[in-house]
Amino acid sequence: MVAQNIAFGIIAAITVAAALGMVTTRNIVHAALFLVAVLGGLAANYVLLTAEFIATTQVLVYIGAVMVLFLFGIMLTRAPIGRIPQMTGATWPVAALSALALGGITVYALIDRFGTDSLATDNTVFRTADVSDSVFSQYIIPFEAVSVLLLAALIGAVVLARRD
Amino acid sequence: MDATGFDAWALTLAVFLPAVGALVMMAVPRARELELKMIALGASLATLAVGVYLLFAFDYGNAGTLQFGVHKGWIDAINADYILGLDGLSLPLLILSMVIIPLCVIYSWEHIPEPGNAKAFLILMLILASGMNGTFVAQDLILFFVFFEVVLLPMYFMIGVWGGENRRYASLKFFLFTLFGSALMIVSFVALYFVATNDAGAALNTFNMSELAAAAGGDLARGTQAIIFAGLFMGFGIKVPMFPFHTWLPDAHTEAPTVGSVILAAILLKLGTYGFVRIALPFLPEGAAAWAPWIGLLAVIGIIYGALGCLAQTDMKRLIAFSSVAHMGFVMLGIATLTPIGINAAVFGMVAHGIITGMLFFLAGSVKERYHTLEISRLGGLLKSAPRMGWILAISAMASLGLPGLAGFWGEFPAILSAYDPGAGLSEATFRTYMVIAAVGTVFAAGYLLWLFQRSAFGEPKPEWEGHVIADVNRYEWAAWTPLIIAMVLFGWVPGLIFGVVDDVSTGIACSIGTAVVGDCPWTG
Amino acid sequence: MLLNQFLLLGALLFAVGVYGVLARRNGVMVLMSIELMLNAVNLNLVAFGLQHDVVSGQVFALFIIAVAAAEVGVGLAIVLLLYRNRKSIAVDEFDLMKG
Amino acid sequence: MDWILENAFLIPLIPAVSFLVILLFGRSVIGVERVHKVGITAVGIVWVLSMIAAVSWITRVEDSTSSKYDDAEHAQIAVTEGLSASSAGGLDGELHLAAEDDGYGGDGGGYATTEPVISEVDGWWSSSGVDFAVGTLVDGQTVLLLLVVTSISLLVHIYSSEYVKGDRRFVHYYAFLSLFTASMLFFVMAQNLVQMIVGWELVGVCSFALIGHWWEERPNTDAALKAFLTNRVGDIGLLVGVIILFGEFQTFDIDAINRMVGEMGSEVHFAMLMASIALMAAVCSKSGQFPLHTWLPDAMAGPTPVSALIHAATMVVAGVFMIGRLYPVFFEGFSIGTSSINLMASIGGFTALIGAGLAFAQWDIKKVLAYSTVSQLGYMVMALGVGAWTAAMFHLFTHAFFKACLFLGAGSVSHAAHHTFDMREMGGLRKHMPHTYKTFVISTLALAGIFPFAGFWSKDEILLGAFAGQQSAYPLMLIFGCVVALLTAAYMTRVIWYTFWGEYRGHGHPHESPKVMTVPLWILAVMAVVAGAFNLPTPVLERVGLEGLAHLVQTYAEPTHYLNAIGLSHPPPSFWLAVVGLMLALAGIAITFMYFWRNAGPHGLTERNRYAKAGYTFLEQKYYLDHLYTDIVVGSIKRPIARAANWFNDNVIDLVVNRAGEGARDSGRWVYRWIDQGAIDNTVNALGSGADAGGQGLRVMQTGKVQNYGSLLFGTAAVVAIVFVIVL
Repeated sequence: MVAQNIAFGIIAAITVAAALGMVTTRNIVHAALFLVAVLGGLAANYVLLTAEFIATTQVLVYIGAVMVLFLFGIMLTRAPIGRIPQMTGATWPVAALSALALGGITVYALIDRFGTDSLATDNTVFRTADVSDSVFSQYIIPFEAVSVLLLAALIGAVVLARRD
Repeated sequence: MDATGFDAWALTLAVFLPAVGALVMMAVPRARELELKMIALGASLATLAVGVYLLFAFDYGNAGTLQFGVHKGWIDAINADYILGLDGLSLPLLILSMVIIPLCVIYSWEHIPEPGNAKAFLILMLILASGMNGTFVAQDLILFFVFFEVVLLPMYFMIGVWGGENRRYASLKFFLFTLFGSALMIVSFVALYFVATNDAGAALNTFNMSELAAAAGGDLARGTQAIIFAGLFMGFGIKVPMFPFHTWLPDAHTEAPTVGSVILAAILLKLGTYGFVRIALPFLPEGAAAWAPWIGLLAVIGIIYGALGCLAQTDMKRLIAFSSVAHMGFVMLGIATLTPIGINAAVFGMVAHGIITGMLFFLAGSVKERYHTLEISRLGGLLKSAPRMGWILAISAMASLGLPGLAGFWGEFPAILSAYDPGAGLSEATFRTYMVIAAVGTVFAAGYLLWLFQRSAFGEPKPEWEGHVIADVNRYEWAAWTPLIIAMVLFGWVPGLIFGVVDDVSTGIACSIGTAVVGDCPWTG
Repeated sequence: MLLNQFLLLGALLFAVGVYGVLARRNGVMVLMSIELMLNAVNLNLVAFGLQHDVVSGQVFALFIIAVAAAEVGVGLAIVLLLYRNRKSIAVDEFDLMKG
Repeated sequence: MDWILENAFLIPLIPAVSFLVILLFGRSVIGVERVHKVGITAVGIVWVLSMIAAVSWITRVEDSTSSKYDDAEHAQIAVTEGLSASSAGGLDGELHLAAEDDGYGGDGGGYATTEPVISEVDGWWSSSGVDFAVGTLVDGQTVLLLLVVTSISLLVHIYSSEYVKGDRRFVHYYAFLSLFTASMLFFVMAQNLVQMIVGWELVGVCSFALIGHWWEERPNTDAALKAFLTNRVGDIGLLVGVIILFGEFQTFDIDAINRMVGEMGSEVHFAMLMASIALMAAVCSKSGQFPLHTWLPDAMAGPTPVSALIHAATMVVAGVFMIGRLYPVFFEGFSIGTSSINLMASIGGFTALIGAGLAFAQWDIKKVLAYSTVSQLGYMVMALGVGAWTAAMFHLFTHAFFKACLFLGAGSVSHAAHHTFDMREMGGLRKHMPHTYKTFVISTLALAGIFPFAGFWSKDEILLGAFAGQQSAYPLMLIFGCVVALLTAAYMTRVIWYTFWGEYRGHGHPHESPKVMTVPLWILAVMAVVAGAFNLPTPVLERVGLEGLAHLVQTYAEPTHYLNAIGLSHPPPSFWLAVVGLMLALAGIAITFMYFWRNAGPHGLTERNRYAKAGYTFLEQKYYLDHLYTDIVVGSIKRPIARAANWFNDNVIDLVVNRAGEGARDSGRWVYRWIDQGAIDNTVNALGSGADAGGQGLRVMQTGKVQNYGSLLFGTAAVVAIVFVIVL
């Protein structure tokens, strides 16, 4: 358990730091790389939470596909690769205030409600098969909906990005 | 006591007939304008017919209880039910809404504002009608909230698409302001769900409005009530609009198309005051008593401030819009006194303001159509170029400034009267001060309205209009306006038509507040 | 391990994401921040799934990943379109909502 | 006989219907040239009804008096000694008078009272289950006003058919005359205070419409606006006063309130004081009392018959009527019975004085009359202030006739002299228009208070009231009254001189007005002579053996059922006071004449001789008139009083009124620009952005930028969450 806690500590620290880096860096490519770090950290967290399939998916979809998409986006919009002085808008104090307030109240509420509740340890470990069973039985309709959504998004993206 | 037969369907029909009309219209191609208009008119008139039925079938002896009740399951997960009901408080406002919509359809017959598209315009109007009717008869908080919000979007589009030059700004301002208020309001609703108790202290966990009203706050502490009330206050106060949340109103009114302004002034603003009377006051008596002096203060500030704002305007429509702030101040003052007479005055004021200001906005629209400007300094001699319109403006202005014998008086005078002797242990000194200030406000009202009338209607027409044909009132306008003018005079001379219907409800509300706050109800007469 | 450690991490990431959405001028960056927020939610779902011993948490995390992918696709397409039309993707230069 | 008293609602209803008929069908069905017939018919019917009502009322008073006397032995009502049905007619005047005095001053209920006829319908409006009725209250005071209003209105309707003939808005003119008549009648028979407010405001709006009748010209509309707004200012007082009364008694019923004040007396003194002060503000505006009188002279912008009807005879006495109607309230509030000076009497007296002073400074004949009206209204208010209820109502009654006659006479003059009202463009008209001249002189004598014209009797009663009215006298008011009596006679003589004497200074050939105008003039002139007979003091009639006809107004118009309760008393007539009053009036005329005579000079002697032939040899010397007038008459009267009053009027009150209007507009602009568009809008807008508030000020929120809205959204969410989590 201790090992897990230490691992979590390290992972969490990296994740939060990377997240902060992502929203503060002035270099857009760096931001993308920071996002990779955050997503990776989260994948590691999923492993800690015994959700290996999600962790795998996270790595495959996010780090593999979405990040590539982002980098393409950065490239296609000819964003300057180096430091951009005005990456942050003039209204950042308001944004920071909103985010702080929101974060603060969430943290307060969580501590207030869950305090030091331990994570249940004697639970079933759901394997990939369990997940797939669930998806294709209980959640078949949402699954189909997501499929259609993906299709729609695909078509939409093509339509939007098409030159004409 | 659920109704049976047609009665069980009457309110549902009243709410959804316009929506059905809108659905039918969607299926009709855009080019067939006449058919579209006929459908819209038919749907709104059918709704009005239901309203007339309700007027006759309503049991006036029992105006204090909900009638034509419907109670069906809706969203079980959150205990939200489909509950409709009609009592003496809802009835006048529902009928007002039902009357205004067909008039707006008739007025729009040849006045579809730029950029045209009668189909979309009328569909939005019908959706608005559904939302407004629903708000006035919903007896479940979630249902109320849904209807309350349904109204928002059509009006947003109406202003944003068919509005004046600055329409995007105005529509967005309107939208954001109201949404902001709604957010706080729904929070308060949910809070009510969780914390409202009955007298024994057991949690109610219900959105049923009549149960919450019956509990009258239960054993909730004054502080808690005040906080929940604050949320409702913001939600409804912005809609009213109360000073200082009124800044969306002049913009929205100025930019909105004529019919949009009419609906906005005549009915939408009433959703806020209705909410106060229907929800905020009876559910949270202690909260109401705690807030009442402040509501009263904001109300009288609104009265004077709105009037001063009017005096500064150079645009006719904006002036009328500002006058709404002042008039709704009288309504809110009546509500703030927590007395039956004050609440009666408030409801009368709502109806009267709906009729009168609706009429004034119609006039402003027609003036704009003829002169292509609303700059008061460029108008003049309306009595000469379009005498009938000038006289209608005169009657409306007189009604608006609270001339006895026309409807406006009965919203103002009893409201001022009620402030002499406020209920629920409120400070007499404070409210008597408000009373005098409000009375001074009537002078201002006369000032700006007569000033408007003098500049726009008296005198010779300005030379720049020489050679222009300024048409007098046409038949569509007559059709749309005559009922309003008749209503102004009728309610001015027979105020009992509204007071008699509302009285039971308002006495009940004031009594439950009095009982909850000071343990005494002096109005059991 | 505590339940809260994951939840708090999620909360922090979400707040950071909110900040990013509100403060960053670059359209791509805004989309990235949205990803961050979605991931924070995912973490919560998985953690709660474990706590309550149900598989639904993981299933919904999957759905969210899928939806997020779709959202990124469309979002980037929009950003690309904007860039083509305006030669800039600084979101605070767009005031389309004002018209 | 009581049918009309119980169905009095018909009386205002008929002109109201006439209003609608004229307005809706006047142009199309009836035809423009015939609308006046509708109006005249309607008012004629109403006049007949009013006469019937008056007869019914008198019968009723007689019946109730005699029945009380009959029942005296059976009922416990203590009838004053010597009064019984059999012997009442045979009593001599002295005893009769003494009996009255005892009755009024004493135990209350000792003298027979007549209940008013109240017909009401419940459920006009209601609150917390209490129904507020609508209905009519007919008593002597109502009947008196019914007679005045319908008579003057009828004559003005007839007169106008010629005077306003061919006007650009003949139909509207008659429509509003009808509406005004209806409103005024509605007002005088209001059963409750709310109805009173309704009538009060409706006559105001008719006044507005008729002052602004020729609304193409800016000054007319300005005057109309001024009138309406000034009245609105007073209406604050009316609203507040009515509300205080309602708050105190929980009813709007006028009769009930009056009774309750009588019963509760000093218990409610403070509330009544507050209510009286508030209501006085309303009286000041409606009845043109200082300092809200300035609208009345401006109101002369309306057609002259309107001035006669509304701004001389009827509407402007609404304030006086209202005081009379709620007299117990004022009596208690201002302690009229026991003080020797109070707010009402002071306002009335002062107004009478400055009004009379101002009348000297005018060249416009209508404005002279307007200020004269202000002055006479002040007289009435002063009379009420000193406790002389009957005197005030009596003066209201007589004044209506001779002042209407004067105004219609002025209209006739203007009709002849090419629509001018400037006295400098008149002169010498007495030969061209003999009827107008004679009636004008008769009315002037009545107004001046010369024996035996109507004004003499009513003015004398007012002075008597101030001299020996209640428990205490009002010496200051007596002095005011005497001075005003002198001034009134003087300025009216001046008007006569300028208008009818000297030589014609206008254009064209003046001519007498047609019969349709002069007949009403003569009727009014006759009334100006005989109206005084309606309330002759007993000693006068005693000498001719007609003492049964004494004090008719007092006997039949006084609402004894509550005036008794407050202990109002009637002073015995004083011969010497009457003589002093008459002497003062004669002196006023004499002084004015003297100045003309003394300054007879060598110029234009032949011309003057022409006038001399008419018998007024001392009135010549038109050449130096203005000069002399300014130097001597004005030197002694106008400079100290009129000039000061005029200056005060123009520079203080008007300025205050104007500045108040401007100030309101300026502050409106300021508030709008800086607070509304500046502070509030900005604050709201700034919420959406937090920055950028400097340069772009107003346009911060309207950036249309997604992120700003996002900030707002998330910020709100955070606030909501905080409320949810922490507070609840």
